[in-house]
Amino acid sequence: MTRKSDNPIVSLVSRIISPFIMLFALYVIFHGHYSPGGGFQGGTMLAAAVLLIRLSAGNEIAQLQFKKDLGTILGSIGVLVYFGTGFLVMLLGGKFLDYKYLAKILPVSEVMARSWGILFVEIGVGIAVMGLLVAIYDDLLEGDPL
Amino acid sequence: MIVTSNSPVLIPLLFLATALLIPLVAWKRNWLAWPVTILASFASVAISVFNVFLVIQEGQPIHYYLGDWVPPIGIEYVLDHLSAFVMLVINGVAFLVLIHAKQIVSRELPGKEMPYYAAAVLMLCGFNGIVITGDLFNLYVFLEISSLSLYGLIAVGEKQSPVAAFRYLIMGTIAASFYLLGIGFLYLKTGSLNMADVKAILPLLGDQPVVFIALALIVLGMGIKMALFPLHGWLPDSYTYAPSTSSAIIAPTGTKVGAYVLLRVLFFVFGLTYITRMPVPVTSVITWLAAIGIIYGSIMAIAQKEMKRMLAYSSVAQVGYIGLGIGLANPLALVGAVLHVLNHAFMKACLFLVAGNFRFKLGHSNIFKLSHSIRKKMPWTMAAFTVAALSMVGLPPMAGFFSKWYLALGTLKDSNWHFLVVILVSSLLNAVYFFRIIEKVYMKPIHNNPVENEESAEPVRDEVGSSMLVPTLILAAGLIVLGLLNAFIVKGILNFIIPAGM
Amino acid sequence: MKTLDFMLGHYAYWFTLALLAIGLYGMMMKKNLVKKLIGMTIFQVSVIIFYIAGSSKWGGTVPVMDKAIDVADSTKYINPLPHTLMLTAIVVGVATTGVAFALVISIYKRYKTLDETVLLEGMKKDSDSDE
Amino acid sequence: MKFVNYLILIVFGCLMIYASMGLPSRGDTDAILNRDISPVNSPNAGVHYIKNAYKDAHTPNMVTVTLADYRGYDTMGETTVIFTAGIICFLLLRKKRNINDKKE
Repeated sequence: MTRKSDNPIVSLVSRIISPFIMLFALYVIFHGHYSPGGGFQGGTMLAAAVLLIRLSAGNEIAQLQFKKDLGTILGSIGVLVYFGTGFLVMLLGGKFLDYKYLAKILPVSEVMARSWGILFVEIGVGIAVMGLLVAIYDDLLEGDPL
Repeated sequence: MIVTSNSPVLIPLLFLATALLIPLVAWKRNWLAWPVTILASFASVAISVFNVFLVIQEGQPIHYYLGDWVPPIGIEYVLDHLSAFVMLVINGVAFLVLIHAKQIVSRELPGKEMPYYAAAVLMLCGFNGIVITGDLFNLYVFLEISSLSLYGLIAVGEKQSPVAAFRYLIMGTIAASFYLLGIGFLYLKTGSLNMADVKAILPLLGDQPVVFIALALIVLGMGIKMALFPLHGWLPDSYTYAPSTSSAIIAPTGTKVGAYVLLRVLFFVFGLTYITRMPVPVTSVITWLAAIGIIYGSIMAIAQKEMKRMLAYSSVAQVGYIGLGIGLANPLALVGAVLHVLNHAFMKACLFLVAGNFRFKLGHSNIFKLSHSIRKKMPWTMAAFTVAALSMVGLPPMAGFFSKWYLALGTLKDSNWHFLVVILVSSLLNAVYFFRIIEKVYMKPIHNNPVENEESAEPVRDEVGSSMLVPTLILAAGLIVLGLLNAFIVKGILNFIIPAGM
Repeated sequence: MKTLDFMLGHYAYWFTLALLAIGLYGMMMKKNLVKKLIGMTIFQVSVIIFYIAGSSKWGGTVPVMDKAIDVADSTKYINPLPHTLMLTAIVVGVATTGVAFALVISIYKRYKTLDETVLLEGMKKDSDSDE
Repeated sequence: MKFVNYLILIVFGCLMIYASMGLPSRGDTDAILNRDISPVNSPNAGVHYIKNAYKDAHTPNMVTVTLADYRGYDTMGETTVIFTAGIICFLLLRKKRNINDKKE
């Protein structure tokens, strides 16, 4: 599916619903504290929204929305967010990934610092999963022998 | 301060951070990937050395609780003599191979240095994570990190390499899933994933077939990962068709990690007393399979004409030694097995680097095409090869002799004479397949060039560059040094690895 | 009655383990590489379902705290640990499948076939021509 | 050969099902898996998460707390796994465009 599809319904519908999928994905990421959800699930849905545009508008036009090189870079940054949260805690004097030390730099109690730490981590996972799933799709497409 | 108080966790984190940074810094500048990798690898060696001394100084395992959650609530890292030692071996050998890698990678994989080094670093991250973890599920996660990188590193070689990598992927996924299912059984029975905790709970459960099958699944999975005899099908093709650097970095480390996990699970999760009560004697099964594997691998190695494939089959045999030491399950054999992890890592890395040098300069590594001119062309490479070959055979001053010596002592302990015979026979077979190369290179006079004493003026001399030659020579020299120092290693570290109750 | 209870408590394991054998069948017996991958996915999923089946408790609810149900009584919530582990295992499965398809694509590029027997012949021919 | 493979499969399936007979009944709250304290008096991880997740992190979703806090290191490994997959796909399939960059 590297070419643009000729069907107007497909491109119109996917154009309309893709932002809503993204919005719901963000909800899934940020509401992961209170209901089933979290970084991985939300990240997958973000990737799905991007891939929907890739499929309907063709690979060329979709580059305008999400560059091919961006995927791997975003993945790297996402994992770095996770890693950085853990490492920051280590610099603050705690063990790796012991979020309660975040209370030293955030104006919250230790318990809430854990909650915030979880949120940072989930955002990192979300970014990483989104970027990497799109990157894997792009790489598979590029290697397509047909 | 951060280094000293967090040293157990630093090595996997260092490799992970490097792997994350390589795509960012080397995206447009491929040449940057190698220096970053070398820096990280060197730092990891330094931290490993520090860890070893830390453990020797403390004299007991150092526990590191990730997130400060006391196990079994959280995940712990356990730095004991065994894990510190194996990490030092892995990181040290990988450092030397990675120095050697630069020219080969830029020739065999031009323009792909960035993802290649990132994958190599991720593989090392996985290996180190496997070795140091004290949590069964965490081990699975790092196992998958290392396996996925391994498939990729193998699949960028010759034309056949993706097929080899795909078969490895199928086998490797079966292995990892078996392991996961095995710890699933254990978890449902004991309610814990921490190794020490599981070890404490298991004897209270009594004899249950489900625990035995859990052990069987884990042994099966790790048998595939370490290429124990009937499960070694993926190994020869993978090592042969992979790029020279990949084979040189995977062969010394990859299978050893599988053996290490087997050792951990057998003696540090189930415990020897619990295993001996099982309906099937698991340890003797492992011993017998390993013994068959030693003979089989050696015989198959004789039949090969391609040097890398010969070395791959020789790996099957050498892993058999480690399996033999684990299966015999007595202190001397265990020391022999762990010492063999070290020695074989050095020997195999050296031999694969030699094969890489041949491929780099001659364009092939076919044994029958090797001729006596090589001893003039690449004298230092051939010297390294000779030292490593003698060590593989097990001649006394070299390192290879001493691990075989401990294994032999281990077989005598319970008067398992037949395994001693296996070790001796396989040493002879090793001699056969290495000496036929040495004979081809050294034993024929060069007719067309009678002047032999002026090596530097030799016109045909065509040695590889120093960035490739120095690691090869360091590994070869290391074999002699390790052989001389083996008493220190055994006294200083390996005597403390014996699990309680053995 | 006792047998029935036993069956009720274990049938889920039997089905997932049968699924495991089906996945293994796909991986061992099928000659097409994509079919092998399908078998591999079934294999991994069966392990995942096995864990999830083991996490349940009669009368337990989902592991999201409800103000109406006291958390001090742990029997009221099902075990969150296997769910967590399996989230990880699912991601691992996805990653493995991605790598496997990358391999399949590069195999197809080189050999123009995905049939294992043909592939092995091609490999043999290639390694013979190297010499 | 095919017959042997089928035999292995059937034996394997039967062995697995035989093993699962020894597992605790599904949903049994008395099993060691679901007890508060293990037989060696160490806390049971799953039960500890249920009881303390809200207290420790002020987050009602226990799976999220377990995922990102108690066993956060596993999750970092999980993210690394998919990062590895991304790098490997890049390594295997991305065209070598950087050679052209050098020539320019």
